[in-house]
Amino acid sequence: MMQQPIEPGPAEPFVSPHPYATQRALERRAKQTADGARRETLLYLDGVTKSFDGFKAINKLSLVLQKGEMRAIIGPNGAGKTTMMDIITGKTKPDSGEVFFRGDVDLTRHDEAAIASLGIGRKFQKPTVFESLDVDENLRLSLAGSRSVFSALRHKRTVEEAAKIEAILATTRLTDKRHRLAADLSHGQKQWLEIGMLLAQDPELLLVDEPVAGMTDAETAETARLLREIAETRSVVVVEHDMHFVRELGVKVTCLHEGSVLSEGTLDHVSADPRVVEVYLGR
Amino acid sequence: MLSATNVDLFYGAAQALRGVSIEAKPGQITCVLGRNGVGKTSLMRAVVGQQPIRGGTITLDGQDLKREAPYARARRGIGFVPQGREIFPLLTVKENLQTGFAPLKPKDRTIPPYVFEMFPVLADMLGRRGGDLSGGQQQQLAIGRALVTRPRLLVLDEPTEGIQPSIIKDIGRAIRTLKEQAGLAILLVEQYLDFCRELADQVYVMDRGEVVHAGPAESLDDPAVRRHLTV
Amino acid sequence: MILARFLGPRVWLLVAALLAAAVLVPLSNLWLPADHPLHVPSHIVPLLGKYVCYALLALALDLVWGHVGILSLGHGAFFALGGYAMGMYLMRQIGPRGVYGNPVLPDFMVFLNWGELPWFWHGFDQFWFAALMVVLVPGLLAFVFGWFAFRSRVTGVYLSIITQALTYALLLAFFRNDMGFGGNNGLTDFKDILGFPIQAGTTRAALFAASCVALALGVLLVGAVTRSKLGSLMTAVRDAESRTRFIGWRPEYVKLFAFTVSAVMAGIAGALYVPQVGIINPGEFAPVNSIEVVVWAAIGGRGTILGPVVGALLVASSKSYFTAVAPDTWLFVLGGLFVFVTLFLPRGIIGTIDHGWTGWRERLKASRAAERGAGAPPAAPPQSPGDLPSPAE
Amino acid sequence: QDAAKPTGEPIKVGVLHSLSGTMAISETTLKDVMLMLIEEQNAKGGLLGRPLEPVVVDPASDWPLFAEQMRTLVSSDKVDVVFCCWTSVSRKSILPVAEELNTVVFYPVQYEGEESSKNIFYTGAAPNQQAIPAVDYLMEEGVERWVLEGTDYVYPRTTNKILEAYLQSKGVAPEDIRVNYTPFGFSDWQTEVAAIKEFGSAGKKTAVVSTVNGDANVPFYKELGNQGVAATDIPVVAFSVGEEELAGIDTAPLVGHLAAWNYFMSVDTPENKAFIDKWHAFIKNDKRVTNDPMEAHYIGFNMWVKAVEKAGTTDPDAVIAALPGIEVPNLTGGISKMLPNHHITKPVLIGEINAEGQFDVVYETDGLVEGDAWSDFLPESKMLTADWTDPVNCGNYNTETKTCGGATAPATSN
Amino acid sequence: MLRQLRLCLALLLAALALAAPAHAQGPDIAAIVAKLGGKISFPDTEAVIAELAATGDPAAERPLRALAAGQLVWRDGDEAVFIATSGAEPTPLLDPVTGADAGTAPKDQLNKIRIKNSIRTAVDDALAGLTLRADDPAMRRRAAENLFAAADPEGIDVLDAALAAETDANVRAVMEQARAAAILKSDRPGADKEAAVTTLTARGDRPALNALTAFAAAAPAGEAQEAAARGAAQIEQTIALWGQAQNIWYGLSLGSVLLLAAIGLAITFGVMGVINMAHGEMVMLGAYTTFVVQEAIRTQVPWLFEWSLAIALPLAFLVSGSVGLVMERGLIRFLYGRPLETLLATFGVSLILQQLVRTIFGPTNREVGNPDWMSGAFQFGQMAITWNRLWIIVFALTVFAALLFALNRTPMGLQMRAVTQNRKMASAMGIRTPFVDAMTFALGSGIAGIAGVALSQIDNVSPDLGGSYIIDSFMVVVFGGVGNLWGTLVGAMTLGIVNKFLEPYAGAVLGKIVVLVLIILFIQKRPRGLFAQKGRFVDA
Ligand SMILES: Nc1ncnc2c1ncn2[C@@H]1O[C@H](COP(=O)(O)OP(=O)(O)OP(=O)(O)O)[C@@H](O)[C@H]1O
Ligand SMILES: Nc1ncnc2c1ncn2[C@@H]1O[C@H](COP(=O)(O)OP(=O)(O)OP(=O)(O)O)[C@@H](O)[C@H]1O
Ligand SMILES: NC(N)=O
Ligand SMILES: [Mg+2]
Ligand SMILES: [Mg+2]
Repeated sequence: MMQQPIEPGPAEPFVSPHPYATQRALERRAKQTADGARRETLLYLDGVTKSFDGFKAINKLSLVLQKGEMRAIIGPNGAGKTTMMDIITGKTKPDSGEVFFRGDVDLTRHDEAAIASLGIGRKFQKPTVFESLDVDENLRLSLAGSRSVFSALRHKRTVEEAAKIEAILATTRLTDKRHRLAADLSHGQKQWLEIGMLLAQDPELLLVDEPVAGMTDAETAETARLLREIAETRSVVVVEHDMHFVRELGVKVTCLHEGSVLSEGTLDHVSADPRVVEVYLGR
Repeated sequence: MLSATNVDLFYGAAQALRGVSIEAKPGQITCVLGRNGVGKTSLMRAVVGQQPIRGGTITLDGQDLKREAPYARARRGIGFVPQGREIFPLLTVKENLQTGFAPLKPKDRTIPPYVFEMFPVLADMLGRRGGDLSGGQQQQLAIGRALVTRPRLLVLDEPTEGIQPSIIKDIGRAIRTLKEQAGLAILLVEQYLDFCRELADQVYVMDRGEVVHAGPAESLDDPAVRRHLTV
Repeated sequence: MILARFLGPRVWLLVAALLAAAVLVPLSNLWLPADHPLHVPSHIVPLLGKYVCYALLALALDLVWGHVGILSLGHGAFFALGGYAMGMYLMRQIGPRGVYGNPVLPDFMVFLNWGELPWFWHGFDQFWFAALMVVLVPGLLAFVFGWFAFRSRVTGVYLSIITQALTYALLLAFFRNDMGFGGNNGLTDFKDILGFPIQAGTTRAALFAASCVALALGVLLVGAVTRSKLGSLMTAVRDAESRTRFIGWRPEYVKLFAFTVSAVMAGIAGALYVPQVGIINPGEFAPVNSIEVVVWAAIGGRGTILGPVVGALLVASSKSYFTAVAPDTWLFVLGGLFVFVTLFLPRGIIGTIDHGWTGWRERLKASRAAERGAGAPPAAPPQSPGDLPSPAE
Repeated sequence: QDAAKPTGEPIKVGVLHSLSGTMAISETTLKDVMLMLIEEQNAKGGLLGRPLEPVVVDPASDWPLFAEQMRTLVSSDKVDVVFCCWTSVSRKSILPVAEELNTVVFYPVQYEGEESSKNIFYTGAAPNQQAIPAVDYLMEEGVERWVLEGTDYVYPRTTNKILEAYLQSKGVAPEDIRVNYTPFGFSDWQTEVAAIKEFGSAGKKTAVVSTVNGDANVPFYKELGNQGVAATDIPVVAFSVGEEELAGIDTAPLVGHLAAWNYFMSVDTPENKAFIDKWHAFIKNDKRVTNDPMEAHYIGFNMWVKAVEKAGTTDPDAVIAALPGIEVPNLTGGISKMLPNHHITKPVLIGEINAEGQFDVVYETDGLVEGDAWSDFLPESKMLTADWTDPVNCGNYNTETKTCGGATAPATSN
Repeated sequence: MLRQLRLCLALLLAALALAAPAHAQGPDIAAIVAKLGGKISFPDTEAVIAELAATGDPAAERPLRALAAGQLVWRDGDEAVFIATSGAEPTPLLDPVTGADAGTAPKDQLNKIRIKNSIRTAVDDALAGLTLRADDPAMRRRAAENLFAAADPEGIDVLDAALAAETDANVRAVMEQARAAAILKSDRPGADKEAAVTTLTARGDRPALNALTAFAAAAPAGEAQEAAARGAAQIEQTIALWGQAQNIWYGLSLGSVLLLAAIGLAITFGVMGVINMAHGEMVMLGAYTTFVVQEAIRTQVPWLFEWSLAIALPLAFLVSGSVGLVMERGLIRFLYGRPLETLLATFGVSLILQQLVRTIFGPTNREVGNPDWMSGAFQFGQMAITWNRLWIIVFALTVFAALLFALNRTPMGLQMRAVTQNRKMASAMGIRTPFVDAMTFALGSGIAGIAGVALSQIDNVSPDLGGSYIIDSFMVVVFGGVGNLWGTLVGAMTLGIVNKFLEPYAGAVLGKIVVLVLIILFIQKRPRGLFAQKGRFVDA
């Protein structure tokens, strides 16, 4: 039975006399337009909100990443950068909002492993590696390939695999630590190992959380070069507080604050934004 | 104040420090630099007592620290901000700060106000569990916590890691203030060269477990020194 | 042989020793005269067989604990279920030779007024069916239990305690006479197996040999699994389960695989155990029995394949020995052994030997490299892998 | 008298009782009493002029371990007799071993019956020597409503089944019988005791027949006491609570509750006094109590001694053949006899708990009651009898078909 | 049946006695009592009791009470009957009728007059008639209760007479209820019965319900019968309601036992992460400490017995705490960072402690007595509340509150938590970690010890005591959520209550199985327990 009087809705897309039909049609149309734009994107966040015990760590965050784009994310401590990555990788479920990958894959419906298999790789802010495996095995486990238990059981080492690992070890300068347990690496070496694991995984989208923390200036430059190279074939989201590094990346910058976008644009544009200076860069 | 001479340190069979000697004086900032894995953290662990040394001596005010447990060293006035933050995850921010009361006399058991001036976010989040903080917030908490113990020697292992630029500037200012007004000795490991150059009175550069250069901050511009910091 | 290199010499040595035992012990028992110095007396054969079954159980537990970091405090349940499946077969073999002469119903059913055989007892008169159940029942239980628990991401002590709750609930259930498994008395007084009298020396010898072969196969299986890429994956899951998800693995399946395989191994161990000890009763479900299995693995050395086997053999035979020669003090001896091992052999017997060996080699290298070192520091034992994260971490 | 010192090869006596684990609480005493009896026998000149040597092991309340140690005792230690067990499951566990190795075993505890083995001699009570007389007594006392409260295992289950059949045959309505089982070691009796009180408040005189085992009894009685279930309102008659169990409880609130046994420490006979004195001297503690299973071992040991003397050898077949018909004095003033069914004759005593933690005997059967291996109150066993003497020589002889049932047909020695 | 007859007789005679007040001198009490001398059979004893009751003489009370208490003896030779209140050698004797001193006799010349339950009952019944006029209101009340239970129409007159003289309101009420119960069984007119139904409905307990139901079933249809049926239904409802309350109470009390057993573990395991298999043995040591304290008190200072638990508490804390301290210093401290090894080591310790106690105290149960304030029960509405359970609940909650305060509100508590979360960093903050570790473990063990004091009041004190609680304790801590004291509290209470609600329906065994299965299922829903540690650090 009817409970509410029919609102005189917009007459134009009149579909049927049913009171909700028009409303539905409008909604569908609106969604289609949004979807249309979304379909071109690699990563699409819209209106994402996440609160912890009432504290809004992410607040109606919207962010779009095109295929093949590299984006730098900056923002004050606690702005929600890591939480955003947690949401993308399925570690945290958002309270509301849309998170789409490759246009139509709803990431909120997938768990971490599925998301990783879709082609999203991540480096954590605090380096996390498999401590009682050696460097070589850490990389080997990360290598792209089947993720089924039985294929792991039957797996045989191949020459290509070895070559790939060799290359990654060289890139991360861990060749001589190859058979060291990851537990015995220094902080910075673990950072590199994690980057190596990300390379081995060869994902379509890389999320890198503070990759150069604890690296020397020279290593920082090296990392920037590496990321630029990757970004030629992949999409990358980098979170960093090191402005030199961000500058060297030379990409569009998004500044988050209190869970939403504060400013977006080139680094110069963003760092000129007085609000960014106020909350982030300082005087 | 603090002096380490000829320190050797091993992890199992692997040697991480070879005959390292450094010195930190009150009212001075001593900065240790070096690439990843050269032994900076190991040296700090040796100073605070987390890792036993196999050779050499470490003295504080001329007294050998060899037999002192880490807590005894803390009670002698060494404050430590470790690499990796090491927050007590289940304690609230306030409780994390209060752990610094341990070496203090009951009447001194207050949190110095400048901690909150330097890191206002901590004041906002006193009731939140330390483990829930963001990386940078944890780093701020770690520094604040060390200051609660009213140290005479402050050991900072990459304290700016993960901290936003404006606060790094604040930390720089604060460290300088501590050095100048309270006369603290500050031992600082830093990768962030500018930060170091700006603050340091004395720098040590390490490579492969050894000190390869010691000198004033300006000496960092020397290409020969720089060589140890490049890839 | 590639496989030989793949599994490592120690696994092969162990397998060879087991196969040799499978042949030599029965031979010596049956062919050598009783006064021959190498004669294995008849009462020792089932005893050895029992230890071998225990070793297989310990190995099974170690597959999940040592390699995947799942501390199961309920592995006795799978062992007991395998045992019950075998026991039911053996009961049905008694046929009309029971005290009441009922051709179908076991005695305990007759005198507790069961009108007919309960449905779940059907089929157990066939060995193939019983053998299938030995594998299927523990395997299925582990699979279902694991499916829910691992997918719900129950980990650490929470998992340990619910495995304990599982075995405890089964203990209480099997105690109930209404369950139809003979209550507290369990199943006993078996007559024969596959038509051979169960008390005959040759049957005993055959059962012993079968146990050795089963253990050897178990060792090969665990060896192969742990040396494969799955092995590294297991270690990764043990260390940082959630991290594996972010590179696309599904730790729940890794765990489920290991848990199910392990339960099946435990079930087989239980099935071989029952005809050799002659009784299966709910006591096998007792939580403390499962804890003992954990203790065997820990004593021998977790995650070392050889360790759990050695641990089970050592502890079980010490228990046999000391309860007989020192009935009043054996608990001191055994308790003391546990304390001693934790303090002085922190990685278990085999683990310490291994570690001592590699450590010694490294130290040798290092001391040659650096002559300056004076006075070895009391190196704190590094965090051993697979430990439960203490709740505070 | 001053007997000659025994010489020669010792005769070994296996003592297989749990000294650790849950059953240690009951069984350790039995081990001690065996050591005492053996010591005494040696002082009397041993047996056949040879000394007796106890071989004590600890099966640790672990049932498979019972079987294992049984085997070791016989095969390796070469014992000639084994005094064993408390729980039925441990007896069931050693039974095949005893039969395989043809060992003489004495079992001293009341049990559920429905068993007779050529090798086992049951010196404890069968249900007809404990449960039935106890119920008879209570019926005499006017009880019309019954709670059968037991631990969930075979002994209580069987006993209760027999009692249910028996009570109904005496005209008790099924709704006047409540049966309830609790787990081993059950300790929270609040609900159960309240339920008993409620069941007993229906206006008919109610009694509880308790086959609650071991550990669970102390909290049970404590709760009875606290909830004020007085013996004059709802008496509890127990079959597993003896002096040893009461030693752990303040019995003041429990005065008047009952137990049925074949022996009480309080029985005033010279034999018993001597036994108690010897026990106190041996254990060096005059507070220690004696109980029914101890008496059963006393009887069993003396029967074995007599049988060996009669046979002139410890050879199992000879001893087994010699045992039926052997008579020895029990501690309550009668002479117990080993029957052909390997059970013995015993008096049945009913005692009320007194404030000293002892039992005052309030009823005693006129003569000794013969232990019945196969209950006459169960349809499937009433036609079975056990008779290990010729010509029947069978543990489960069917008097209707005149055949010997399956398993326990005379063992063919190999 | 028998009892009914006996009671009838007693009442009849008592009625006579009441009618003819005290001065009428009946047969000689002393002469009747003397018949008890010599070996006499139980039926003869009962006859003597009936005879004594028939005298209606209050002087019969003393010998009757002595008989029921088992204090009546006769002397060899002259077979004279005395009261002997002690078993001293020689035994002091009292005259059974007057209570006057009657010299002494050697113990072995005295024979106790045998009694049994039916004798006690007979004495009770006899006294019921006699004591309806006793001076002590409590006694009169008990007598009235006895008559209520008998509900014999013959007793109505007796009750009427007694009511006429009764002054105490409480006793009057019971007498009226007894009278009402009797009336329902009599052939009095309907109006009387209606009034009786009202009285009984007001009483509202199970015996009243039984009386009403019996009447409603048997009586011909009519006002009174309907009222009885209504009354019965009403009482049934209240009883059902109280039954739920009673269940909750049982649940809380089981919960408090679980809480006590688990709370020490909540520290050693929950806070410190030590899988402490020897926890149960710490509880056991506490229970044995209580035993030793009580033994010492019994032999040295018996008048202190009522205080024995209060004395045992601190001692148990010290004993278990010290053992914990030794364990921590000698063993556990080498195992930090290797929590699984603690399982192995503490399992070893638990075996050793068990056997040690078995060696020292023997394998059998030791008797720990309940002080008077821990014994018995009181009625709260239709609920029976036993004192020991009440005190245990109070005690458990007190311990909980104290611990909560210690951990969360004191500097030491903060240090304990800091140390267990990150030992290395805590040390770097200047916290004396070895001291704090030792204290934390000792505290957990000490708390387990005082739990043992409480548990000694309701359970076996045997070497296995600990083993029976260890699994439940782990279950509670884990179910509640490791590391959260509130979780332990709520977990224990939840498990207790669920258990007690299941028990009446499923039975104790199945109930327990169901609880275990529920725990397993619950953990699927909440993989980190009831009060889960949430937050990003949990599986970071
Ligand atoms: N589980 C949680 N419970 C409570 N608060 C949380 C939780 N997770 C994150 N927060 C809060 O949410 C905010 C965002 O944290 P996040 O780690 O995303 O910041 P960030 O931008 O990565 O900061 P940083 O630059 O310091 O790494 C912080 O204030 C943090 O304290
Ligand atoms: N716990 C450990 N066990 C074994 N080796 C270790 C351990 N910690 C560090 N190492 C090794 O010791 C060397 C020095 O490590 P250290 O952490 O002191 O370096 P660092 O200079 O602090 O590097 P970073 O800049 O990356 O923090 C490294 O080669 C590392 O691999
Ligand atoms: N036989 C008994 N009581 O278990
Ligand atoms: Mg972050
Ligand atoms: Mg470092």
